[in-house]
Amino acid sequence: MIALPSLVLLPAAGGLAAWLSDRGPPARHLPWWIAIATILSQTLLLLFVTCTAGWSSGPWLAHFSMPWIPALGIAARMDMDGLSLVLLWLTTILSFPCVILSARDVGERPGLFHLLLLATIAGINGVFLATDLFLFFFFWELMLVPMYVLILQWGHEDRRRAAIKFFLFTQGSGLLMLVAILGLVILHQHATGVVTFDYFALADTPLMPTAAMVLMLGFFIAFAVKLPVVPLHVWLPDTHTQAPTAGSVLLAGILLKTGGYGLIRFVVLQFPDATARFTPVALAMGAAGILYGAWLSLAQDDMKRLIAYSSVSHLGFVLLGVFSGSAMGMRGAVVQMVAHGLSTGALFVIAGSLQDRLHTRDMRRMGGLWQALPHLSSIGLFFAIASLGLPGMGNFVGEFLVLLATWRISPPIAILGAAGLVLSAVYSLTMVGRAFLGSPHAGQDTDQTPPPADFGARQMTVLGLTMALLLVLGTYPQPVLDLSLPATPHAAPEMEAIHP
Amino acid sequence: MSDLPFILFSLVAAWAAIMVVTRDIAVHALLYLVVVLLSLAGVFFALGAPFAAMLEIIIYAGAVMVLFVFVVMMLNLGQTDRDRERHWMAPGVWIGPTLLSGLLLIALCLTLRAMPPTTGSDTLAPIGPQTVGILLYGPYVLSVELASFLLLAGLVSAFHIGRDTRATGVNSGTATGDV
Amino acid sequence: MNATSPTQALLLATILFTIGMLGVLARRNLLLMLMSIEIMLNAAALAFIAAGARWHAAQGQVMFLMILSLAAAEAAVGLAIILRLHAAGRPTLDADTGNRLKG
Amino acid sequence: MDALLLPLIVACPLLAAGLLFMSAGRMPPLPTCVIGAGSVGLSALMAAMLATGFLRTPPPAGALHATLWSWMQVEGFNTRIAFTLDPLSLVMMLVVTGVGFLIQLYAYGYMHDDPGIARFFGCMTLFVAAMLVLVFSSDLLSLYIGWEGVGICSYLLIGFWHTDTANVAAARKAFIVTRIGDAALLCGLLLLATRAGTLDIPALLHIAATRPADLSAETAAFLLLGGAVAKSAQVPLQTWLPDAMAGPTPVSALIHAATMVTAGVYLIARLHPLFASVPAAMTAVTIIGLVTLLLAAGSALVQTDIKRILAYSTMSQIGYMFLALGAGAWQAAIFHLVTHAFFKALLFMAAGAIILRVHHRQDIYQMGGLARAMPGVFVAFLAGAAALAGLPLLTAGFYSKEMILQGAWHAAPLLWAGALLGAFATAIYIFRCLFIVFFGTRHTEPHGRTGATMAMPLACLAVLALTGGWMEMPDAIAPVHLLSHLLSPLFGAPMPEGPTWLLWAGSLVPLAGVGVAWLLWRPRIQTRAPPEDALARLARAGWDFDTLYDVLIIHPFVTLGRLNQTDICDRLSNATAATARAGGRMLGRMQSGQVRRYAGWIAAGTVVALCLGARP
Repeated sequence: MIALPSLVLLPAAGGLAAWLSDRGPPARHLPWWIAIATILSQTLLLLFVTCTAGWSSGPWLAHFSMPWIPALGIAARMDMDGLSLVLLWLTTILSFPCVILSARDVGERPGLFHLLLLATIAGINGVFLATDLFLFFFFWELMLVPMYVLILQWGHEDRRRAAIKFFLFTQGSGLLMLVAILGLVILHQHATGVVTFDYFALADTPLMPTAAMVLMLGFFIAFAVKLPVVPLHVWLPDTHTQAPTAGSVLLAGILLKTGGYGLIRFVVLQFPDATARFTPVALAMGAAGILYGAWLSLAQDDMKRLIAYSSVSHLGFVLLGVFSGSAMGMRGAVVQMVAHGLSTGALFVIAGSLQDRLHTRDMRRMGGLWQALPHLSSIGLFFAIASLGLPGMGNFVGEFLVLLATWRISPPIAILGAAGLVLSAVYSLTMVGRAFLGSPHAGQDTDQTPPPADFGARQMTVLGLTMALLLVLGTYPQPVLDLSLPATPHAAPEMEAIHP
Repeated sequence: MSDLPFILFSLVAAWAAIMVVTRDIAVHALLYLVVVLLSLAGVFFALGAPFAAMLEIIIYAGAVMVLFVFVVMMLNLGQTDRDRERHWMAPGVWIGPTLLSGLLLIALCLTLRAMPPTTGSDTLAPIGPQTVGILLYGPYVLSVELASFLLLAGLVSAFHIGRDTRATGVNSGTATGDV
Repeated sequence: MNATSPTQALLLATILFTIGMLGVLARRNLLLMLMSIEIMLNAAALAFIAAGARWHAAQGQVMFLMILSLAAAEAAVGLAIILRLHAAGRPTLDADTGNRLKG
Repeated sequence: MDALLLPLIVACPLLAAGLLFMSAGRMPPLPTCVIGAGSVGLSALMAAMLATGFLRTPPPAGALHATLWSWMQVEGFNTRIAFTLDPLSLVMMLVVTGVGFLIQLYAYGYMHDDPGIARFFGCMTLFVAAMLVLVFSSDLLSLYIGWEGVGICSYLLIGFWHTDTANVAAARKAFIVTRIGDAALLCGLLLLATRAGTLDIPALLHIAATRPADLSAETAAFLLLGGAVAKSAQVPLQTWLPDAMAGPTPVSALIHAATMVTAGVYLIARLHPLFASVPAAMTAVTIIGLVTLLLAAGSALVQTDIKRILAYSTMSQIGYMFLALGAGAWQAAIFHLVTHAFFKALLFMAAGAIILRVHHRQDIYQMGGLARAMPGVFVAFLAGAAALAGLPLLTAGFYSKEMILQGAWHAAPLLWAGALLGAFATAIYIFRCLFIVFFGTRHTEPHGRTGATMAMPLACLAVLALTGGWMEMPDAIAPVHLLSHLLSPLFGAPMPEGPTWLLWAGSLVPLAGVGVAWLLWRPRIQTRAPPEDALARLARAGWDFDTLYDVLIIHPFVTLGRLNQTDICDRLSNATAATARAGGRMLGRMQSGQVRRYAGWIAAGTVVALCLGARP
């Protein structure tokens, strides 16, 4: 199906068009409009893909394959299963708040900004689709570099340090993954005599337990950095804090999910035995992530840092779910990823809007914003409540399924996870209390003679739709649950391989 | 017993080298250097390399040292330079280099001792210039070419560096003319 | 009768090399450093000659010739630099300030 | 038809809440109130219709079912959004919608000039909807939606006047303390779901009834109890309730007296076969109930803030309900829940009417002599106080408390003695409050009038507080057993009654309490200052549980968090970076441009290389 590569090429082409259309101040919003057109057409394309997918022909819904470097067994191969589809939809949906709310008022060089933004989205789409490990790695790097430049160029005060930290962590772990990929390819060649980077072929490689463990760890570390898992999370708060709002939304909303996606597709499904042996460690790391992230989130004064640490906490649930070894946990993890993308993405939009209005992220200098910004504050309250996992919102469904799946294999870990829910209430409500409620901060109204503008119709519409999606996900998650079970590599879509 | 000239020359060379390194007047050091070179020529002779010994005397002790002498003359060193040299050669300065050199000496000696004892020819029959010449323009012709390139490069760079002064032009001319 | 000569010559070469190195390391005057380098080069040349004598081969002397040309070129360039420095107003020829190349 | 009505009862306030939130405060107060109170009124009406239908022609299986949709359906676990109407939820539904409607009406009078009235009514109606979900759910997980939903509404309403930081802190505390219980409850749900593969309540109860209780059942019972304890403000998670009085008074009446705090009682009653099969859990429920009952009554004796008196009284009364549950007197607990909803809502609303007219003062020592200025409110308060104290024959509280005392007697006479002591204290503290507030010299001149929208609900509840108990009487007085009969399909036959002297004791002790209160605080000898000895201070501070938790848990946690604000893991990676940078700087220092140093390094390298080369 040619639509799969189009999902990658379309944003990239749109980004190029936006870049070329940047003709200085007179047409300042032209790149923005082009970006909107791009994501709109991406939505239509994805809709088309969803409709024409082979729903009846097994777990793999669509397929595309084209030789790329035949000498090394590298092909431009893409396959889509339900998991990919869910995450592609998440990407598409989240690119709307990204572009509509955050990217419009970017000051300098809007063309380049939109190019990088859309290039990142293209890379993410590619990551969710690629089933050739070489191609996967290519996209993995593709989404990293534009993000780095975005942070470096449009970030906040300490952006250089944050950008370099982000780059080093992700790149370093990416190299580990590359080594693991090459190791896997070489072992596969030793075993079968065929050099290939094909995911389906490599998944069948017979491996010694030790070799499987080492390769699995290579992949695991790469994805664990991205997810992030606790000792490797340190790039995330800095990066989120310093990134421009659109970058934060993209990072928190989707980029982190590539880690979860990778864990499911390239760790658990590719190395099932090694994963089973690694499970206790991963579960402990997940629980540690939940509690540690929540604990640190509680201690932050910087609003974006708080949200960033809360991401660490929420994504601990994803780790638990992925490694719970059951389909239920896997589904729960996917729902959690989608819900976290929506809720945390929206929270970053709100934090970014606050920074635009108040020129600070420090909650010690906020307080009582409800009077001045009732709409913004109520939306902030809503998403904070969503992020603390109130039943009826998407986050609860994910957390509950993950905890239930975890309870089956290890009740103590599940209890720790549930304790994380208490802490999530603490930090969410602390954030709401310090920023939106309470008495107005002393210096607030004297500093700015015109009161900061509240959310307008544009923001309310987009965020309102996000809220609606979260509620729907929370009350009727069945479509996502049905889709989200990843297809195993052993059920390769052979029948469709004939007509690309 | 024909070791005697060798040992004699060796001692002179070592002593003179030490003197070179420790002099505070450049001309003195230079003269001791000439002594080093001459005694080394003797050592070469004793080792059965008369051609090398001649070249050592003619080119090294003759031409290159003259170069040095010219430079020392042009530098026009005086009492202040001597004082400064004295000041630079305070005893403390020597500790580090001596330590390092001592270490190197010990290491090299240990390496020498580890070498198998010589079992080759008993007599050091001299190797004349003819043998050397045949070898030089036979298998080693490429390195001769390389050496000529090196000298050309030395010429060009010396000329370039000393272009603006009247002295360097002469120097570079001399340096290349010697070989 | 000369059985031990090459080894002794190597010992002499070692000593000379060490002394030359001592000079390079300890002296601050560029001219003296250059002289010390000459001693080191000669030590190396002596090692070649000794080795040639040991194996009774002419290659040692060929190498000596190479070293000779090297030394000549080095002395030419080095001395040119010294003169240049002197002319440019650094009469002390201090090696430790030599890193400030821009006069 | 009836099954359709069930979701409609929930949907009505839910839609109204959505509408009110959407209006974003642009609607004038009257339509706001009409939507808010009207929707709850409509719910109440439908509930009444449903109830009459239910009572006239009971459905075949004793319960109505309405399955809305499948919520989550994955391998090995399946949960639905499903509602059930059985006698227990029928009673709760009537209480929630009926009392809720009256309080909504009252709230219009109380709040009509507040700028945030749309938010207020939105949260209130949302609360009613969530509470109804909690009550109706036939699946524990959808019950959990309501459970957390009422929690978040409580949070929003306690912090309704959010410009005051203290209110916000109180709201957060309430939510977080209950959230601790919720986490325990969630763990219980996880355990049950793992054990049974479903959270459908009938299925769970069937399992509990048929399978002998093992360790997991016991653990589950205790975890569920944890949730109930936090929600119902029982020891040791009771500390949030007094602070929750920071919210507007209608909120205290609806959420923190009549409905939400009794959710724990409802949960245990709903799952009573599960608890009954675990004797240890039953004992724990009893002990928690008794301890809370006595501690809270002791605190209420020395409070000075009228709303805090009522808050501690609520804790104490829910302690009674827990006691009854632990003793196995399920009907008694539900009966007391109902009468308590009447008289406590009444007391709160009367207190609210007073507070509104004395310039938002809440200290009872600043009131005094108000009986003459506001006779209507006085009568209402008197009715509520009499019911709370359980004055014999006339009041609803008497009958329900009597039933609990009987149940306690059957469980253990010691429990009965404790409960009786509690009843004695109850009579003292509430009449102390009444005497100080309404008698004696006047300290604050009341102003204005209590409007009709406030008076009417007061009157209704006053009548209910007096007569609501007549549906269930001891045989010694009259053989009326409406409620027991209604609930007996669920709970089995009620307990046999004890000896008649129990009834005498239960009647005389409250009277004695009133007498003591009169002796101590009658208008003549009233002291104008609260007692100030150490014990009184301790009791007033709620036995210092707050301080204890603060020192033991919160303070260390927060301090450590602050210390680690910059993230020790980050420190680690920064240290790596710093090492690399220092190493680079050191290497850079080697490139000093000094020839002699370079020569030295070369020499050193040579030495090292020689040593290494010479070694093998």
